[in-house]
Amino acid sequence: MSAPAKNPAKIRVATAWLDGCSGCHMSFLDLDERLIELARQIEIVYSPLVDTKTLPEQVDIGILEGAISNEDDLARAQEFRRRCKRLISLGDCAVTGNVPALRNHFKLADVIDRAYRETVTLHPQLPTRDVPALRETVIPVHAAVAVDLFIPGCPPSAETIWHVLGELLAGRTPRPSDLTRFGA
Amino acid sequence: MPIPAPPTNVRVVTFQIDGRDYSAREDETIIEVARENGIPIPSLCYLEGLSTWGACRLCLVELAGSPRLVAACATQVAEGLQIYTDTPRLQRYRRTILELLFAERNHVCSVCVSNGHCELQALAQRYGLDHVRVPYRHVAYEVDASHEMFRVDHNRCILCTRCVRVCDEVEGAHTWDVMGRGSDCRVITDMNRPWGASDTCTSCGKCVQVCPTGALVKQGTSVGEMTKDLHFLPYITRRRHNR
Amino acid sequence: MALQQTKPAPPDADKRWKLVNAAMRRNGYAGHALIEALHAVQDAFGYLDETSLRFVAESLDLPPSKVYGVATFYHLFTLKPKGRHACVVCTGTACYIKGAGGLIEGVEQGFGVVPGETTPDDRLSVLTARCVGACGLAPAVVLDGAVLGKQTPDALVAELNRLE
Amino acid sequence: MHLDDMFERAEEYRAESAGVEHEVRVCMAASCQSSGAQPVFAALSEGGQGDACRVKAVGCMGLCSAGPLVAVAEVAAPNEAPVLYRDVRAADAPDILASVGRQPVERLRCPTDQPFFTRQQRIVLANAGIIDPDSFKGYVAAGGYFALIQALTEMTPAEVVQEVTKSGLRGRGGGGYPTGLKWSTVAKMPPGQKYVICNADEGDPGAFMDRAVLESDPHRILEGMAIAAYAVGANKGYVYVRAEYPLAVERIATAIRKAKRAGFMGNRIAETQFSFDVEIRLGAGAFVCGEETALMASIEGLRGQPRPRPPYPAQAGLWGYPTLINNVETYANIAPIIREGGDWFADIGTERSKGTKVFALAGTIRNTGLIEVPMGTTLRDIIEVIGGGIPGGKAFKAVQTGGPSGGCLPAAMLDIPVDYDSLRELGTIMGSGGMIIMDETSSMVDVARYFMEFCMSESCGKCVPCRAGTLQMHGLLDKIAKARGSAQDLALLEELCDMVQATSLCGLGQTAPNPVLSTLRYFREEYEERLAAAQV
Repeated sequence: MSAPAKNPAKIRVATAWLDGCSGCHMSFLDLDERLIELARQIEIVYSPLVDTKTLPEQVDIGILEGAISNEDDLARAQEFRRRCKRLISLGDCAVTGNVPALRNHFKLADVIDRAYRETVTLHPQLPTRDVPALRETVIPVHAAVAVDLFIPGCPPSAETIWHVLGELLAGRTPRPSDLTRFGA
Repeated sequence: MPIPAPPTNVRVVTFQIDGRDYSAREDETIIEVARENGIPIPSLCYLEGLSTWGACRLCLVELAGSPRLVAACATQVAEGLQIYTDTPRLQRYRRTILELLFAERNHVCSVCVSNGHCELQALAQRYGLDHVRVPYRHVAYEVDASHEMFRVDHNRCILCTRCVRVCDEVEGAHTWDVMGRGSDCRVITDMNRPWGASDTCTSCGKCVQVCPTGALVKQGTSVGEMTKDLHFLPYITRRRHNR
Repeated sequence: MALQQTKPAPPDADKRWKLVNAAMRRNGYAGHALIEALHAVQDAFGYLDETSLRFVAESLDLPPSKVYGVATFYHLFTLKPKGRHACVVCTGTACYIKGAGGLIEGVEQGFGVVPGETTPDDRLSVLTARCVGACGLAPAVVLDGAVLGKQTPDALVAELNRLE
Repeated sequence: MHLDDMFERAEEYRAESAGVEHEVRVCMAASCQSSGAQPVFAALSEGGQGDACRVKAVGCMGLCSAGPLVAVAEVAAPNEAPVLYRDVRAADAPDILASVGRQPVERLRCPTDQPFFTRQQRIVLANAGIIDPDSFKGYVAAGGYFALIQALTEMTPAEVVQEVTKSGLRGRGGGGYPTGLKWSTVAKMPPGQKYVICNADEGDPGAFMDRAVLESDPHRILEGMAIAAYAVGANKGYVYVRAEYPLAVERIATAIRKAKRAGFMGNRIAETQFSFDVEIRLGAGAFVCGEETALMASIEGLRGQPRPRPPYPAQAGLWGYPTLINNVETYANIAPIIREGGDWFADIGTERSKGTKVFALAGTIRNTGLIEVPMGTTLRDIIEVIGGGIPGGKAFKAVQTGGPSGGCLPAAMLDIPVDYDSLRELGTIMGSGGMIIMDETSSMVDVARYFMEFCMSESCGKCVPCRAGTLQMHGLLDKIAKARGSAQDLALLEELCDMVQATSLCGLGQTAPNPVLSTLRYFREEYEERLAAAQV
């Protein structure tokens, strides 16, 4: 067990950015001054937005942006699933595969060649270290692990995120479709 | 060869939709009556002014006393019918049908020129479809941009055949048809040649306007810029009728 | 209105067009006899190509896309030339239960072609059929029109190896 | 022409073969031809054609697995079972010919006192294996076209419909819709252009009943169609037959030609006011064309895609005109019903399923072939007694009826009587009559996947639930079969089954989930085993 939370009353939230553009996280930041209000109720225990480097053992709400494209994404999604009570897919990449999944029409080897050889003028070479292996097909998060709530949108608006989190914090089940849709 | 059978005398019938009383001519279909009265029955293949196709199955409704669902576009109203258009069972089926469509081809809304003006996308939102449970097929389809004014993106086609019907029935060119079978079906122009090379296409653009998704669009449009305008269809239908 | 379509001339001097024309004439060049016309083309030429499809479309005065749509709907019609010999493996239920899958695998191992393909030397096309109605002889294969019953992969490959 | 003339004519035709004491009948239906019946027939004809002995090509004798079959019959004793020979080769011809009228050739004999033959009751197949299918005279000599003349000269169209209604005959194509009701709907439509269609697009894999009837007794179908046309007021008919059945096409074409020449088809049939013409239309390899609206689209030269019903073909069918569509076996029952009366027919079979049914037995069963039994015969009788059970000491596992629209029944259900309603209650359908028997080595998950693959690739692609739903169901079944599936996959599969069944446009889609649902109902443990295997 990890150390007890500083403020046990606060809802512990973790976010991660898999294969996506970070736009959903940016949209989260678009909450602007509402972030302050949110900070009274939640504690962000792990996220690209904060400094923590490891995902705590127990998290109340996990939020994943991005599709699962490489082995690292998969491992992270699985870890989130194990440690988060509720898991949210945030944005079209996490929900549908979206733009990252467009590469599924091509052979993986061709994709890698295009990225690391064809379009590179200086020392074209395949990365061998520190780059997680790409998976054959890009899949949405729920194709790998169970997901409890889906927030489509590219990106979902700050309004949507505010509404969904508000409902969750109030103990209700939000209906994201009232505010957002695929491609919104 | 044969001449169509002559129409029979019509009469007016009364019936219920979602618990409220309505009356209509008995040769009207359920979907026609429902839309006249502002009851939104969803559909993707049905379009007023075109022949009935009955294929998207989104307009299925329940009839009291019958376990079998009927297509509102293909079923005429009848005396005493009790029609239910939005039961939980229908909502569930509609959601699943939409899921199947999204999984079938590559409807990537975020990068679609029809984003925000797409009937498929709007229905998904209306039915609370926030994710697709079945695996996406990820089959690559071609984009044919050979026509100087229009473009067909088969990735976004749902095979509703509105383009085929409007081209045949309203424009009279029959440039479009469907080739293949099952999930290999694809809309084609002429002998499955590039649209731009078509001998029969009149470039009237009716197919583009009736297409419910971003499959048929104008050249030069970017994400979210393609809006469709259907007003010509009832207009032409009335003109034809008056003649 | 003088809009009557004149009947097009055959695409080339090939005598087989006469057979096609005869079939269309027999049905009064009616558009609804399209499938009969396509059968006639395939019987005469072995497959349907764009030239023949256009000829049929013009002769019956049908839109090209409609003719193409019909030709690609029915599995018996092929738009690719077939090999000199056609081996149709029946994949009906009885044949499936009795090992049609093994026959297909055997042929694939023996000749490197899967159903729908033709060997590079154009000797053999392998196809499948949805029940040829010879269930009593399952698993069955139709080789150049003749039904071979109670097949085994080895026997079938041996038979196919004997082909010219 | 009157019935008396018909009797006279039959007598005349019979007299032409007076003096023939024995017939050597060679089965020349497709299955026996595939086993090598042609050379047998040639050898027998060469050596045996004489005044007292006639070598004759006939249709299906039923026991296809023992073909080529040859029967030696004594003409004077039509009620006695002929001597039957199995697995005959051309080299056996001299021995068989030498035996005619003497001791049978024991080494070739196929016992006819076995239940496969004695337990059958042949109405539809009455002439099959006995008459020469290409002979108009042979059909008339056996009582053919009597019923048509009787209907035309002694009955009003309404009386014909009434007789069919009284018989209780139900559609043999699978649905089991009451034939009399169908006929009366078309008959009641205002006079004018109407059509009669024979659905000979036998597409169920594992079914070859219609093929055998067309190949063995084609005139019977024409007679049934002509009677139907008279009853409903049509004068034009189509036989829609699969191109995969070239022999059947040839025989029905010959039959049409000969019937026309004899004045039993065409203008003013048999000197009455009734005219009726039949044309053949070939399918081109599309299972969905067995669905009646798709079939009509195909006759109209279109893609074989179904359209929503209503309007039913009886109201607005071919080119929008009232159209009667029945299947081959249904038409084959008509002449006997008119000849013998509806009451006679209604006495055979069960309360709600009248008459007999032809079944094609295939799969792992000793006697594969064609049988005709009264409705209500139990599955056990059909499989264990008539079919001879499972060969090779294996245990019975399941019987599949109704093709891709049907289901699989386990051993515990073998004692149910075969009729439309009991089969439906158990989650399968009568279908057109294919029966595939599977032994313990067959995996039911694989069988379900096989049928789903069939439905997926035969889906016309028009409606979304069938086109995209069968594809997803097949994917899920494949995943489960390969031991990669999860409990959620199975739940999703079941949900899709329900949705596709409830929402598909035509029968193909609506029934596509049946093989899955029935195997889930009776063999769920096999699915669970595969799920468990995925956990490991």
